[in-house]
Amino acid sequence: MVKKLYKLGLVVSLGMFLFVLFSDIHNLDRTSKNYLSEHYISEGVQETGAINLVTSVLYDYRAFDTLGEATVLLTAATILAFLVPVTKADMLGTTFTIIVYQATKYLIPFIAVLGVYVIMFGHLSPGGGFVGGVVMALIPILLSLTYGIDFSEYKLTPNTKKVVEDIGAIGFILLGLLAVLTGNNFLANGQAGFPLGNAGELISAGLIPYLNVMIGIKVGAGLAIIFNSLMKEQ
Amino acid sequence: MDMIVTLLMIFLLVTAFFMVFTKQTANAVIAFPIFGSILVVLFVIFQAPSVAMAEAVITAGLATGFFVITFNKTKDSRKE
Amino acid sequence: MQAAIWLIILPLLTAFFIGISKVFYSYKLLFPLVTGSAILYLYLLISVIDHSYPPKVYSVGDWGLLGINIMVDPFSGLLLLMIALLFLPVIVFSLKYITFHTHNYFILTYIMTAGIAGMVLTADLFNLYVFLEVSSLSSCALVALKKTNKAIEGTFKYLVMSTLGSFFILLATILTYDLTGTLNMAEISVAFQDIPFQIKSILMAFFIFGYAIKIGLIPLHAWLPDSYEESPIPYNVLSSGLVMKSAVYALIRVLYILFGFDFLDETGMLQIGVVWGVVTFLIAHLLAFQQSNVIRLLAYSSIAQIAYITIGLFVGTERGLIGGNFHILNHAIMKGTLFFVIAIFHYSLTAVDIKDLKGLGFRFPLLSFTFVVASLAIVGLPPFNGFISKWLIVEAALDAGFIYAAFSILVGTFLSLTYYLKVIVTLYTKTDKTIEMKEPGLALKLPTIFLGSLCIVFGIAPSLPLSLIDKIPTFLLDHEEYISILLGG
Amino acid sequence: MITPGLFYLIGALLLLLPIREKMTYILAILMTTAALMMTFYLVPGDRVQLEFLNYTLTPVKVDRISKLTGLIFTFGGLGSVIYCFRICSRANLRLIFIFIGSALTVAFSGDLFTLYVFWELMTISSSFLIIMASDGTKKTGYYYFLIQVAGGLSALWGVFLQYAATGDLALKTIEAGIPFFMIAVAIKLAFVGFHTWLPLAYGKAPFYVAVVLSIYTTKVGVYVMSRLLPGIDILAYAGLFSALFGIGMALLQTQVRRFLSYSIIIQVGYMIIGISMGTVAGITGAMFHLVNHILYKTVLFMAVGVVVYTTGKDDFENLGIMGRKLPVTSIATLVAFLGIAGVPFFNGYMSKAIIKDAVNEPLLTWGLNLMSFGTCLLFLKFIYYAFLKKSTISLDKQPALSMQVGMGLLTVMMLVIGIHPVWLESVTNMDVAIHYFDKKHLVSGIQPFLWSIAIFILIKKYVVKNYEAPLPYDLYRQIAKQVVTTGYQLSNYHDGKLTKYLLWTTSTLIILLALLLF
Repeated sequence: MVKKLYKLGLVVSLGMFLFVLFSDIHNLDRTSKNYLSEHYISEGVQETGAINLVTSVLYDYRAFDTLGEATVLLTAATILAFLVPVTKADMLGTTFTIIVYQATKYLIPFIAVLGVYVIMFGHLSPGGGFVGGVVMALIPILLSLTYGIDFSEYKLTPNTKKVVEDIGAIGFILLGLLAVLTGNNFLANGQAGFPLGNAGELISAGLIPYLNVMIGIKVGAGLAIIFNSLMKEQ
Repeated sequence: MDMIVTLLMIFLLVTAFFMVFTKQTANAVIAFPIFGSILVVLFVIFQAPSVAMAEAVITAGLATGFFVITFNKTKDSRKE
Repeated sequence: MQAAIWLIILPLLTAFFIGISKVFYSYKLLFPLVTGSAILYLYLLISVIDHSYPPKVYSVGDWGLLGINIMVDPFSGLLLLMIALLFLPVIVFSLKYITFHTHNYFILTYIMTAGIAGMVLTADLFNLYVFLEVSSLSSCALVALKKTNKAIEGTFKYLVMSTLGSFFILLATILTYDLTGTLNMAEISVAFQDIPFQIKSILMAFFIFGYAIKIGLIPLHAWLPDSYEESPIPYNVLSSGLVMKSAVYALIRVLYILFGFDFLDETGMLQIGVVWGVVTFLIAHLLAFQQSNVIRLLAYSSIAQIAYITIGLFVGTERGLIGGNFHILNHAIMKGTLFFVIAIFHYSLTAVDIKDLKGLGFRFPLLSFTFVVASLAIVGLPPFNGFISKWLIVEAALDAGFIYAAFSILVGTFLSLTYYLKVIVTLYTKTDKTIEMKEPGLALKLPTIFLGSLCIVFGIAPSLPLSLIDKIPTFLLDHEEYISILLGG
Repeated sequence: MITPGLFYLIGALLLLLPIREKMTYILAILMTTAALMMTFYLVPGDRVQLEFLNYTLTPVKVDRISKLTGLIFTFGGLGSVIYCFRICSRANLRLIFIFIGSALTVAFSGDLFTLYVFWELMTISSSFLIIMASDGTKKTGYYYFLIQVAGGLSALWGVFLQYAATGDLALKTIEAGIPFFMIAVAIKLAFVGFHTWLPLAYGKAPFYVAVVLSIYTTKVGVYVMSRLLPGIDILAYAGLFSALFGIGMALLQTQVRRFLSYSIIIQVGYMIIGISMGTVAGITGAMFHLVNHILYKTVLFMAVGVVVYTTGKDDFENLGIMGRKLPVTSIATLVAFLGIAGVPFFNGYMSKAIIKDAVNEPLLTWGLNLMSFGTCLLFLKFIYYAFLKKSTISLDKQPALSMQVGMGLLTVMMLVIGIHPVWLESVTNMDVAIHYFDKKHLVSGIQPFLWSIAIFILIKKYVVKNYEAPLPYDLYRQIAKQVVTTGYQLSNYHDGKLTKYLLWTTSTLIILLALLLF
């Protein structure tokens, strides 16, 4: 009883502190404190050549963070890949009707197209490497769910996925190093003299589309590895 | 418009509380994509389509799948 | 300055290439890839450390203050020096020691190193968080490498606790961005001068809490011994030497640069930090005495040593910072040596309990001598390196008026002797049992002896590392200089 | 110019080389002799300065007292190293070299930092000597190490206080932190209450270790006390008390080495009294007594060592071997006995006379007489067992030649000092202006000896009786037990449950927030 009250007290007091914090922040008079976002919004298109400002922040202004996040994903995939049991079996033993199989079969090309579109047009429309990668990852996931994990891994072996993931990560770094080759800083885009092109065209914004592709490859393969690893069991 | 936002916010809170305080894990797992979907709508309203897209694909789609699978694998200790 | 960015890229590239080579070449390429990149890395580290004074700024993507900046100053130089001293020995050691999931081990180790290097170098608050996640997630994975039940349990505790810490760090980072509209540490620091006291102190509490979990100050320490117990021991060298230290680094960076020394003084954080340190090491020493597993014992000892460092860094004087930073370096070396020796014992005859160590002092005379040297150094007896840094910390604490802290450090020294001596005495007790063992090769012995000899060298000639460390307080106590350099770059 | 201790430290390093047995002996003799010569030619007033961290250190500083101490330390080192190099292992010889080297460096150190560093180095090397010696000494070594480090840390705290108060690390009379220096010195001196380690370590350790330890451990304490804490009146009475306690405890011992170690406590009492007078004469007397004490106590330990070596045990009964089978040892023992008893024309007489002259308080003078008397009485027991009592102990093996050479060296030196005490003064330029062999001193010197013989004959059966050794009550062990129990209770809270840990964590956050906000 005392312990329960104590726990409740802890939660209540933490909530109280948070309330104090947020109300303070709310009452704070904040003007001219967001020059950075103002700059991103007003100059972003010219400086990076990407119409989608989220992409311009993710892949140009703060592309280094993206590298770190991609690494986190790779680490997670590696962890799950080696923690899976050696023996594998279908977790979902249910067999579906033919409708499901056929629907899946016809769904896959559409998903692929959607994924490629989201990745390729990441700098022009909402989406980008991360989201497109997830969409691409749905293909092997769907395969595993309907046809079973063996089939999915027969089509795309874990090793292939691993290699694709690594190639994505290496590609990202190599693209960043292109700027170093021309004598600029790591991950420089417009500053390194890569043609930004006309904003709004598919081939524009310098390196951003290629970075998008790399991240897309990496995220797609990584998530597929994670999902398949989660499905396996003894 | 404000009305809708307020309503969605309230829904958001309700789903969140439901997720935390429900006794059965399955309910929480299923409530999770609902939470995500409401967020997606909110993001769209706030003119953040990129974030909305990510939210839709990752939270409502992929993460739920992960949760379902993980939930299937864990056994209910009370039943045994 | 191009070399600074390579410090982060090179380990990442190596990790990814190991991943590819695993599929196509199995074990053939592993050895040249790993050692080659480790040696190249060492060269890069040395060249960056060499240019750490005066500090230099490198902006990734040429964006200046709009993007992410990397900054090398003496404080990060010290951490890089620790990586330089530990990394190659650990890699050489692991090539022989790790026989399970070899590729994964090296991939994760390299990613972890990249994360630590990123944390150390970056001058951007969110980037700091990203690299913190990289390093702590990969170190979680390394804990689980053996896949035994105990290892999984330890990993789970580590993961939960570490995520809790990360959550509060992220929360504070987001709120900071919301308040100041920027993520560059210098700009935040300038903008923070107008933020009310109450908000700032709550934010600071979140930062401290998050990092203190990763550091393992009591009572946030409970995950630490559990996670050490079943993890591969060469990883423990890096964990106690670099992962914990990078959290200390980040904490100090955030507190001294973002909030500034005056604010710390105003809120009384300095006093809290010193008291927290004292409590931590007293309890940790008492707990360490109770352990029968050497690795757990060393884990508790790590907690205690980190507490000494905390005291040194929170005393708030120049001497204190020098002492604390020197102890960061020394602890990495000493604990590394101890873990290496235990790893060799574990490799040769799977001994990790104190009672298993009986008679090994006569079997491995040189290694046991190294163990003795390192443990006396960690206790803080002259003429080893731990003594010098403890001397500096005690003197600083006394100077700053923390008399109780200074005295408790001496009490702590005595307490730490009690359990290290227990291990040493066991080492040199003869036993009738015939011991079956594998002969450790040179690849295991050389790194151990290298680190062990550093204990003596830095004890007799402390001016070698102190020439670097002496420059640290300039950029911490008065953050104006750091800020002006970062903004000017 | 270098400190003579460096020869020993270099010697220890050279012993790491894989050289043959014979070379080891030559090396050992070479190094010890070199150190002795070096000390002999040191000129008072010399000093070496060194920049270390932010301090200016004086690792070597020679004056008359340190030269005298250095001389006897190097001489004792020569004797003891010759005594033991045949019988101890290479590793132990190395430790002995480090131990002696650091003791010498302490004697020549000119600042508190150097003093502390080498003080701890002595502790470390001697503890490992005890720990590594044999399986029976592990616990003793553990205890010894801990208590010595406690003393060292107390000294360290004193150093910090002194530095904080004066901003100076120079070696001079202490102004701040006196109690801590007192504890430190008291532990090294085996003061009553802090003496528990002494009989334990000397009684259990192998005999050659005891020989080496007996030369330096307590004597370094005396030297440091003369440097840091001279002229504290209260210590004189404490020293007297300590000595009387030593007499009582020594009488109850059955083991010769424990008996000898309690006798060290008595002799150290003389030195404490001398130093506490604070006058030049008092301190000089104490230092001379240190010289003499090292000589005869080492010889006695060596003699007992020979007995242990030849018969395997060190009970009083075993001493009986001496009178018949071991001529060199017997002569040495007799000379040492007469020296410790303070009989004129033997070495102990000289320093006791100086100290007695320096003391001008009647209580202390009587105390000194009582101490002399007690010492004589105690050692008559020793002599009785060694030469008078019939014994059936047989010889297992002959003592090594080197042991006898080492012992002989010191015995000769004792005789020289005893017959010609002024020589010791002239070597070190310390003139105390005493006519050693005038009537007054002769009478007061011989009196306790004669009285003790008379009393010994009267109450012989009480003195020579083998008492049940009393179980010592050890306060430190009780404290240690308490600490360990606390730790055990603390570790019980760590039951591995994550929810509990999370609870701790959350509480910490709340406390932190509250502390920072209010």
